[in-house]
Amino acid sequence: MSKRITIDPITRLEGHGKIEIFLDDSGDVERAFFQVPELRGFETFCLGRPSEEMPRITPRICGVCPTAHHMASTKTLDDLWKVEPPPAAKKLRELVYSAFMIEDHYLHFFFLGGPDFVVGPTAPAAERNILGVIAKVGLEIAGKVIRVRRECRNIIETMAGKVIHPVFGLPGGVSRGIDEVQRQEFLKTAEFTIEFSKFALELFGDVVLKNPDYVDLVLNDAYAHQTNYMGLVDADNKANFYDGQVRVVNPSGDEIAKFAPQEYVDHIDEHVEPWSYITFPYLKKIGWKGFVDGPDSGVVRAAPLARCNAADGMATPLAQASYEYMYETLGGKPAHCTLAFHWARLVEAQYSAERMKELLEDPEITSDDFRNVPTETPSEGVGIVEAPRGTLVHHYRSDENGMLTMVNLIVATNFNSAPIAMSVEKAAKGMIKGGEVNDGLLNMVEMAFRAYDPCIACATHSLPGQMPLVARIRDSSGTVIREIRR
Amino acid sequence: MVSLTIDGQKVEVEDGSTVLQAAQKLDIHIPTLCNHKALLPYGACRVCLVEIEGSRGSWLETSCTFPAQEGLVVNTTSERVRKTRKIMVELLLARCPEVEAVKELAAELGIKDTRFPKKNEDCILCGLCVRICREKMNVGAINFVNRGTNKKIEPPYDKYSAICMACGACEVVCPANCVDLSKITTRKPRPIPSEFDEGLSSRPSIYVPFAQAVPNTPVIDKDTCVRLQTGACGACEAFCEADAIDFDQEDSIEEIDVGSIIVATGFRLFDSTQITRYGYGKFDNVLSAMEFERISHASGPTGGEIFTKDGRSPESVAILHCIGSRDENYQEYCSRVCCMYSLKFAHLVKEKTDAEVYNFYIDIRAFGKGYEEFYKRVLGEGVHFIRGKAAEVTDVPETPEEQGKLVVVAEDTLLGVTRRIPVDMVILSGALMPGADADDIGRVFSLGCGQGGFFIERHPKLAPVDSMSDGIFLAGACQGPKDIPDSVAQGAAAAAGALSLIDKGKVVIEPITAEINEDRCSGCQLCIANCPYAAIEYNEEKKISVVTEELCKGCGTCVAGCPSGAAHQKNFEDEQIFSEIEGILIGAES
Amino acid sequence: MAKPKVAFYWCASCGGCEETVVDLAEDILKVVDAVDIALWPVAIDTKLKNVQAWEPGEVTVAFINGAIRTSEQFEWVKLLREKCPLVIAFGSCAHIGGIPGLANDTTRDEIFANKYHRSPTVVNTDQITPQEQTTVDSYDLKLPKFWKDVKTLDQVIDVDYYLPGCPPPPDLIAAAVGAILEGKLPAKGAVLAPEKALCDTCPRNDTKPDELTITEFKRVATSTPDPEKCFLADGFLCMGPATRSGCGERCINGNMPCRGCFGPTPDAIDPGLKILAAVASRGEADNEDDAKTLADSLVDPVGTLYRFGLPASMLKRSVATERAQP
Amino acid sequence: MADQQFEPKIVGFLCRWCSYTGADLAGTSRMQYPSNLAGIRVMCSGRVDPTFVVKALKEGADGVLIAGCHPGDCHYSEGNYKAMRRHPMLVNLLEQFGVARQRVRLEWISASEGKRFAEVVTEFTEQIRALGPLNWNQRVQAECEMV
Repeated sequence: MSKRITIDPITRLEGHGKIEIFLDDSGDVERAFFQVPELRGFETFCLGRPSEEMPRITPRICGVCPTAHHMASTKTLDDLWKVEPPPAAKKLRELVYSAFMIEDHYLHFFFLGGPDFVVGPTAPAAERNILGVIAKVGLEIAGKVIRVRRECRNIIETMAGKVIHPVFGLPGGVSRGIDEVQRQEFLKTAEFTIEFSKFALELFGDVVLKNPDYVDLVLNDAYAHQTNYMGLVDADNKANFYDGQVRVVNPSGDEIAKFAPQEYVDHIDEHVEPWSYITFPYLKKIGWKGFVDGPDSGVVRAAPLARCNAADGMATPLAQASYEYMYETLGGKPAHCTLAFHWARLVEAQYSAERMKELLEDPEITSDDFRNVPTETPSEGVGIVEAPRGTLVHHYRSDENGMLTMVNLIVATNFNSAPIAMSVEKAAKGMIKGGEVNDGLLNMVEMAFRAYDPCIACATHSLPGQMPLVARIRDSSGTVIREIRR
Repeated sequence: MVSLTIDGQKVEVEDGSTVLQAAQKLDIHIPTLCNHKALLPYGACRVCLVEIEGSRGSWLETSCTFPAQEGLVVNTTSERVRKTRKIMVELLLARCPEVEAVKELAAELGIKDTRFPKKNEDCILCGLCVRICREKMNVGAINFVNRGTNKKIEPPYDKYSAICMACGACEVVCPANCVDLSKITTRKPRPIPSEFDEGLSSRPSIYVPFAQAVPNTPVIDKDTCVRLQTGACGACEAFCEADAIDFDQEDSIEEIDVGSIIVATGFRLFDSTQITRYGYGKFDNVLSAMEFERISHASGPTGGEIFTKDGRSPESVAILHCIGSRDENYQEYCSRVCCMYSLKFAHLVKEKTDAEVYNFYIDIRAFGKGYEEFYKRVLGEGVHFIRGKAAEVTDVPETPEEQGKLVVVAEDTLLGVTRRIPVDMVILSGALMPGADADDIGRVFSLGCGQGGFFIERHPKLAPVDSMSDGIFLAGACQGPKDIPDSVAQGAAAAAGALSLIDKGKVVIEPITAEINEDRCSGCQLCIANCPYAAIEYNEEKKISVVTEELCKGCGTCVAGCPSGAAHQKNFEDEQIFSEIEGILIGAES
Repeated sequence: MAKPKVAFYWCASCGGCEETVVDLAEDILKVVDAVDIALWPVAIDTKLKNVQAWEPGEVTVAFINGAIRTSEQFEWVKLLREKCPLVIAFGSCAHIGGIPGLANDTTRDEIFANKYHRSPTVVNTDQITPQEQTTVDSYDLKLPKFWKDVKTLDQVIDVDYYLPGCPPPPDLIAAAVGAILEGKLPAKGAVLAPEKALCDTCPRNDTKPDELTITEFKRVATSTPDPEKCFLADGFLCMGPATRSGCGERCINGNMPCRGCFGPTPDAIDPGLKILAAVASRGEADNEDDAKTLADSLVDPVGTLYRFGLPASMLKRSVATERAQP
Repeated sequence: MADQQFEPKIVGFLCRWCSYTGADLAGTSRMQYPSNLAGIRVMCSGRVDPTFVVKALKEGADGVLIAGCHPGDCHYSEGNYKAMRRHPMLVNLLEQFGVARQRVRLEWISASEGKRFAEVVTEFTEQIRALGPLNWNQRVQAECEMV
């Protein structure tokens, strides 16, 4: 019987995550599986609940991107209750959402994924974390990182009550507004954030792009996948996180689908495997072809780079520039290299910062008219936003009293579950040869999925601690002959 | 003041008094027919003539009009006075030989007969009616018409008066009883029914509610008093020497703080019109027990004489027991007193008339001291007892002797035959019922209502006069049907109970009052509105709710309604109830 | 003296509890100065071995968040209980079940059916349902057992202290860590938050009328709460009066009524029933019919009164058998 | 024995002034009614915390009777109105939990209605008998993982 390496659990997405790597007798990777061994059943226990409570229930799906769920849910309610929020409400929502994208992206870059580059992928585990980053970039910069997150989270907290699990979303608007004083204060935040976004990109340039090893790593085929890409775009096909239509491009970057949220059922299907609690979405038109990439694959990737690939560009000047520069460096659109997700993330953060400023410069945002109370009979609604980790779909049906009768949720990590499985397998095959397994190698395997930033990857590197990886090499009798522990 | 001498006696009277008034002050009797305290002096009848002695001789004057003056000397009994007065009365007697008032006066003056030709008029032309109508009622519906021998009193043009309000004052003041309202107005005078006499008699607008009323002072019925309605009249004022009549008095509500309360709101008699087959309200001579009680009473409308409505003395009387009591369609309970008062009625009828008396009863409950003996006695008086509840009272005769009678139909359950008894009068012994406002009273004093709606005592045996609330006692029929001895006894007991509290000067409060743990109370204040006794207050500076133990009655509603569980009930804790529940359900689920 | 060692572990939760620790990031250095983190929740080593290797007491305290839903989670918390002198239930899920606890209002079969068979986007012609054990081309793969119900931490192991909140606010966490370091912990079983209910600190408590009455329970779907007024006075059910304070009234500031993530006050045995009794008592209904109408205006009582505490409630979960069929 | 008919266990919360006295009256009047109901005396139906009711069901009661003074007759003037408002909300909640709403009953029984008390208890007992046992704990355990 073949040897097996278990990485369990890597981290949770909507629950835990688990990688099973099987080696053949020569010690090469034969097959790797990515499993999600948990499920919490929101789709079911939300049934019979008043639909308007969903924005305060669904954030608990993920405590890292609660605002994404909150917003997707709130937009679903607009649709379900057939009510159009007043302009001020839309602006307030997008303001909060932009603040969220910024703080979340930087959280990931500096606390989670970033350390791999900033400190170095093969650096001692104990340093490969925020402290390591601080040590490397210096306290003053660390201070800035912290300040950006604090101020952005302050905007969220002011509007939405809680940063972790916001409460302010209502069908047809929001529960409160902001006054002129707050607008001015937030504007300062926006400006500071824009400055920071430039700095962050420079930092990425200095630390990563100026380091050939990293560039190799980024462009390394082990991390590349030819898949379809998906993301929300506005009327001009520019990337948008809060609103718009879903656009899908194929591996060669051609648009193969563009649809309104309500039409998602005509474009998305989910595949079920008996060995994982997570479902594997794919493009309906193409169908499920298994865990394969390439032009024929139905697999579609979400998340930052996917969004950049799916869009024609960024709606704000600075971000647009960064966007173009990124693709130059990566050798054109679409880019398939998984690790470039980190770069795309910084570009998106910059866009959000600029967008935040735009929204705040419009005095209408302080209007008291931030709610239209529904008057129609509720029935069915779909809401789609771009979560930091990819496209997020909420879909509810209710009775005439607004009590839920059907709930369907496709979270970003769902979309990426098949790609993650593939990336992991590919990475494992590329990294582990001849039974040669060590800490650095395993981390690189791990980087493959960390790039997708599956929710709780966070904590992994947020404090001194270690990635839970053990490679146990068994002989054919199954007894352990060698164990490597980080 | 002026002082004068009447028949040799000196008297002091106020300026503006008349000689008549001065004489009355000396209790010197001067007859008069046209004088009335409430009216201005008039001098029409001239019977009140007196002799005034002046320096240049003496002369006659009507004392009712002649003013008392300083040093005046008056003689009321001189020969000259008597002679002249006799002639006056003879003249009146000639005009109205049949009028009682005149006849009496004649007799008083020793006049056998008049020497003048008789005219046989009924009006003595005293003018009291005219004057009271104008002076007091401000109406002037009638007046003198014609002159001399044709003089008479009539409404203008001898037509029905349009302005007469049929108050009847003219009738009341007329000494000759010759006023006939129906000749003056088409309006019908509305008599004011006497409440106490069950409407069997009428009463004036100013009246004493009933004999031995406490306090025994008159009241004015402002709905019918002319003075209070129109501002006119006020005649009564003139008669009240104590000057106690105050028309400006207003109803006022007195609030009195008391330590204890005795509820003795009594009962209401069953309304027999509910049971139509007994014909109450339809036949004149079907009476309620209370109506008969008044008729048979010495102070009643008939002075105790038992008459039918048309004034005949009844030849036979039926008394129907248990009307509305012991009857599943009305009150299931026994009203307890009806048997005995029915026997009393039977006795009275026997005593005051020669009538035959028939009792229709279910069974006779003569439970009290001396009651059985009284029952025996009434049996001995030849009263008939027919065991069987009366089925109906009808005026449809089936035999000649039933003609013009009320027929009581009943099954005689002893003989097992249906009997028809023709009678002149039927008395319905109705049930005792809770007062019409018993529910409201119960709410005010938080008294529960028990069987039939009577207030519940705290314990039927051990606390028969206490109510559920401390300091509130029950007495009399409001707690249940009761006769006089029982009511008196319970009243005395209630009074003693009240006294015992007054005597202590303090009350014992429930040991199960609520308490709010101030370390746990968040000051949400939801309990405050829950308390019916306003026993919970919000402490502004501590920001918590606090129970005032003295006011708390320990219902525990605030405890159940305390969202944080900070409130708890002493000696009645949730834990205690939990262990009760556990105890009850030991081994409930196998 | 060596820095005390701390372990973090998580069960069925969303990660918000970790995020809130990340929020400590601003004080991260302080924390790191104070303690060594022997185990980070996600860093569950491949096998239990190295935790099993700990000397009992070697790691002072285990912060455990998330509700208990799988056999695996259960094994883990049992082990941590053996090893750590102090176990602290961290966050609403571990404390009272949390939002995942709402799953106790449905069944495992329903959850599977909705997720893998009824979903409008799932194509599953072979009616596949994930299995605890499967073999895919000779590779056998395992999934942990998915329990029938969600349990609170103290329903499966002995718990010393509780840190409430969804998620617990950083100041309470800091205070708790401080208390541990200084050995100033209260009596065992205590919830490390104020004992008074939310009204105590609620900025809107002063707006309560003297005689608060409720004519109907409004829904935020069809009306917007007054930004100043006490939610109950405004007709919205608020769990505040039955819920611990200490959260910083953040939902209130977001103009949304409290949903009770901090769990019951010490004396409220079952906060759902207590708030029910409290608000119903203030209802404006003087006959059975009005009372029924008022009651019916509170849609989804279980989901509202037990939004966070269903597994910890007296009845623990719903059982469909006697439910009236619509 | 299987053929033995099911004897429901019913807990009654009786207000001290009306219903409990009514129960006494039923007793002193020698009225016959099933022994399935065990009464707990509370000062007022307003004192009945829904927690008591749920506690009883959890401890194995098949039904719960809450009895108080008729509206308007409350010894504490309005405690029974509180009970009246709580009851429908409680049964709505219990029904969602899966407890038939008929299992928790609210009745107004005055101190004089001994007969009515007996009738209510008889009728309620039969109703619960028809519903069958609740056995809450067993039913919950069946739906929960045993550890």
